Amino acid sequence: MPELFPLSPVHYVAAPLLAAFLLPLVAKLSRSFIKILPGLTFLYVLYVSAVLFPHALQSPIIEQIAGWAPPLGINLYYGPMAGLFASLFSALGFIVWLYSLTQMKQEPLDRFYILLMMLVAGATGIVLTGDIFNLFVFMEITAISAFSLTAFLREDDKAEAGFKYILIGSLASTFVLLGIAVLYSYTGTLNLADLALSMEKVPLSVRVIVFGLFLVGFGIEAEIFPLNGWAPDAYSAAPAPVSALFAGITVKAALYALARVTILLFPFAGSMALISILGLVTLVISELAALHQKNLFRMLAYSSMGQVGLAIAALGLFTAEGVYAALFAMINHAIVKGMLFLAVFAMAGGSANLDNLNGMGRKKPVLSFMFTLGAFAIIGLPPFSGFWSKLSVLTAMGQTGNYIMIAIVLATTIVEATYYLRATGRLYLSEGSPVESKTPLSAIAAVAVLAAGILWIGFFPGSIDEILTAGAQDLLDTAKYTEGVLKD
Amino acid sequence: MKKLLATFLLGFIGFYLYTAFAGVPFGESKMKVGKDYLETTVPKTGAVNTVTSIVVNYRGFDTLGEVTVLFLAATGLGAILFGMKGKPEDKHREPSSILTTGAKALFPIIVLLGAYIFIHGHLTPGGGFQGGTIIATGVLMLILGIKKFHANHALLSIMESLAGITFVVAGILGLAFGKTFLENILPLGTPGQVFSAGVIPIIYVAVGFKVGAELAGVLDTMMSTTRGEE
Amino acid sequence: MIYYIVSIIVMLIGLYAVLMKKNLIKIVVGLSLIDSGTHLLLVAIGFIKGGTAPIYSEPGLTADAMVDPVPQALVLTAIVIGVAVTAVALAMVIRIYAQHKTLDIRKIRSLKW
Amino acid sequence: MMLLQWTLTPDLLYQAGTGILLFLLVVAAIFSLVQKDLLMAIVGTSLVSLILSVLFLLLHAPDVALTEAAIGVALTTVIFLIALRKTGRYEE
Repeated sequence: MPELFPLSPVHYVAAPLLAAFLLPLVAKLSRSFIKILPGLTFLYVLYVSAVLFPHALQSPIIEQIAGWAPPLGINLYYGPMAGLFASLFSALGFIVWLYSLTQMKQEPLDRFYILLMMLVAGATGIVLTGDIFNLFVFMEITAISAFSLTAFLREDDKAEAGFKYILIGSLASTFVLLGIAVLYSYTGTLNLADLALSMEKVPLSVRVIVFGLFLVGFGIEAEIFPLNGWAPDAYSAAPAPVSALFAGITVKAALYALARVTILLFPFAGSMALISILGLVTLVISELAALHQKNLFRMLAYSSMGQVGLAIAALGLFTAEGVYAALFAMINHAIVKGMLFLAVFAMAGGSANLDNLNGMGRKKPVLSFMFTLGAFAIIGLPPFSGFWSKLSVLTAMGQTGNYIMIAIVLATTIVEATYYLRATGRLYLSEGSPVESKTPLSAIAAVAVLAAGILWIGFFPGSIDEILTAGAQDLLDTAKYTEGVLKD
Repeated sequence: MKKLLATFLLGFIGFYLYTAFAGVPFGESKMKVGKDYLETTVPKTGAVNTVTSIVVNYRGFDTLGEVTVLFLAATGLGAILFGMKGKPEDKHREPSSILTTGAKALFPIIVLLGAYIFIHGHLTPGGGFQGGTIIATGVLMLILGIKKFHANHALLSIMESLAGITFVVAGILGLAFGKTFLENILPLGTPGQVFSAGVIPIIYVAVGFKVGAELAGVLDTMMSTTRGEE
Repeated sequence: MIYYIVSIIVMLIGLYAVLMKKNLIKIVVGLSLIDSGTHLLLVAIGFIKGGTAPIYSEPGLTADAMVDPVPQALVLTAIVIGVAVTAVALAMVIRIYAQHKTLDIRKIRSLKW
Repeated sequence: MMLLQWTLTPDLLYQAGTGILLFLLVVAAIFSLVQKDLLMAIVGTSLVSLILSVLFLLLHAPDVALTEAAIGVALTTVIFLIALRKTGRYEE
């Protein structure tokens, strides 16, 4: 086949964009296109992943946009880590699309799918881009989609949650923009690789301030304590398929940005230790808060922050094992938490009170089973994916001799086990109301794909070992990154 | 108490921001990539206005993202206000016939001005965003000046879609015929002429239409929203 | 230098409105003030004494005699993003008002934090 | 005569003008912060944008000035005013 359009990482962004611009047009032709087009887009992007990712594992693909070599132009950096995240995001996007086919009924559907596609595309852009201002633009794309989706259902207090989110989110982007302004005024460049090489032009005290600005900016999006007040409201307000994406995609993209920027530009021990401590604090506080929640979505939201805290704590160790463990925790969390949100919504509906789970074990055995699976995976029981990810986190902490960290992680695991087992107990031990409702097959299939992922990683952890190792190396090897980008 | 805390926080942020910028000399050149842009804009992109060449060519990817942000805002706004469309609000005063006629007469001129600004984006200050906004204000004038006027949303959304597709397709053509996304594949022409600077005017015209249609849509959606169930 | 200080002051005024004001629209006004401050700051960074606008509008202009175009391009983007965020925020305000008939965050239970 | 020539050097005029504009900028921002009448607060932000737009011109950024004039002064104000019309005018 003659290659008219050589496949390149830019397709991750260009294809959803084209589809989003096309959607209002095709919606006029036939309403059924509204649902089909996003699915085709996600499939196409997955195909791009399937072709490009094996190459990226060998050597990173660096693409220039508009034919300008960095630092003049914007470049995309598609290394093992970016590839892993981009593929994961596309897969999650596809699964959520499959799920929302039957579970998402609120109009206007065309707008819903546009926002959904751009949420995924924006997060992918954050991961791919090699230019810090471009990162900001993609962050805004993701954020505006997320704001609008939070208030999408328009009932009860959804708009309030959306307003809270937009307020904090705008402050986050202002902080990032200010950080970019400081960096630019000292170095005169915006390319990440070029910035990494010019950082000695920035006085140390200013570097600390810029790090603070980025930490606050990305920390808000990544739900780091104490900047995560918006998250439980947003998670419980957004349509459930979207909450799954918030946990799986938005947070991961912000974490990736934080990790990439910190390791490239601020690789001093203090910044790493600070990140680690913040991660631990986030972990402890969120898990304790999750214990008291009656609303399932809020419980999952707090649990989600806890998982993010765990990943950040591991990331801050700044060793190959630590980054490996952080990556593993992030991927595990994206899959498991995404599945839990989807399963809970299919069982309990929008008003996800804990009581709604009562007796579901008999009424919806498949979904209940998968929820249980996810709960076990989050707690870290063998033989599920969560066990390996938690084990790798503990190993990494053990290797650096942080036994206090290990103790904290183990203690929070007990808290986690308490509330997840309580929820699971409701499924099987309580009597429920005899209301019957059918869950469509496509929704169950969407959840099942994620459950299969949990089991696959659980039984064959070796299968992603190579990818994670490459990803961790990719993130830590800044010299390779800068040389690769600026080789001309 | 809260006031004290806030003042402290503001002082804290203000102090550190000031510290960060205190070392930045005002009015002196800090250019690194900026210099390259200034030196290469005319020979390499054919655009006389460096800001335009940066926005549309060197950093065109940002602009694609920016257009998308606006598109998403229009989309999200429509979703949030969905179902709040009421009967057109009674205008307190009927627009006088002078206003109505004036609006109708001025509208083409405003559109022309907007179009002039985005067509000449590579030559003079201004471009797609500014021109598009001017067109949107023209539509606003129609909304205000003509009783029961409603923007044709179907037309606006078709215009918006086509303009957006033009931008992305320009990018994909760059990928197909050049080497990279958004690469310029058209001849640069003589700098200073309207038909020069390769693909820049085309993209800026698309941006202009898109921004104009989006903002007009936003204004009309907001105007035709009720004040809630009163 | 005075530009930096003034833009930081404007930013802080906006931030104060966001943190302390109880009226939803006032909070959005605060957001837009923060944006304004950031934009002025960015353009001021790019300013060079004795420079001209970065447009080769007449023959004889050279790159050395021009101000930095990059911050200007960034601010263009930032302004558009700012208006987009403002529009979405105000749409939410309209929605909230339709529901609660008030803009006072003290009277809207779920907005307390 | 000498005095007049000294005071009216373009540079000094430029600096004085800039100073006044920056001062007015802060005043307008504070005005929109304290004003209880939201309509006036919005007029205040509009004023901020207007002054900003002139300052951008002085900083040799005509593109940004034009954008700020079109978007900040005109469009944002209009959006605020529409929102105000759909809600309440006074801050309680």
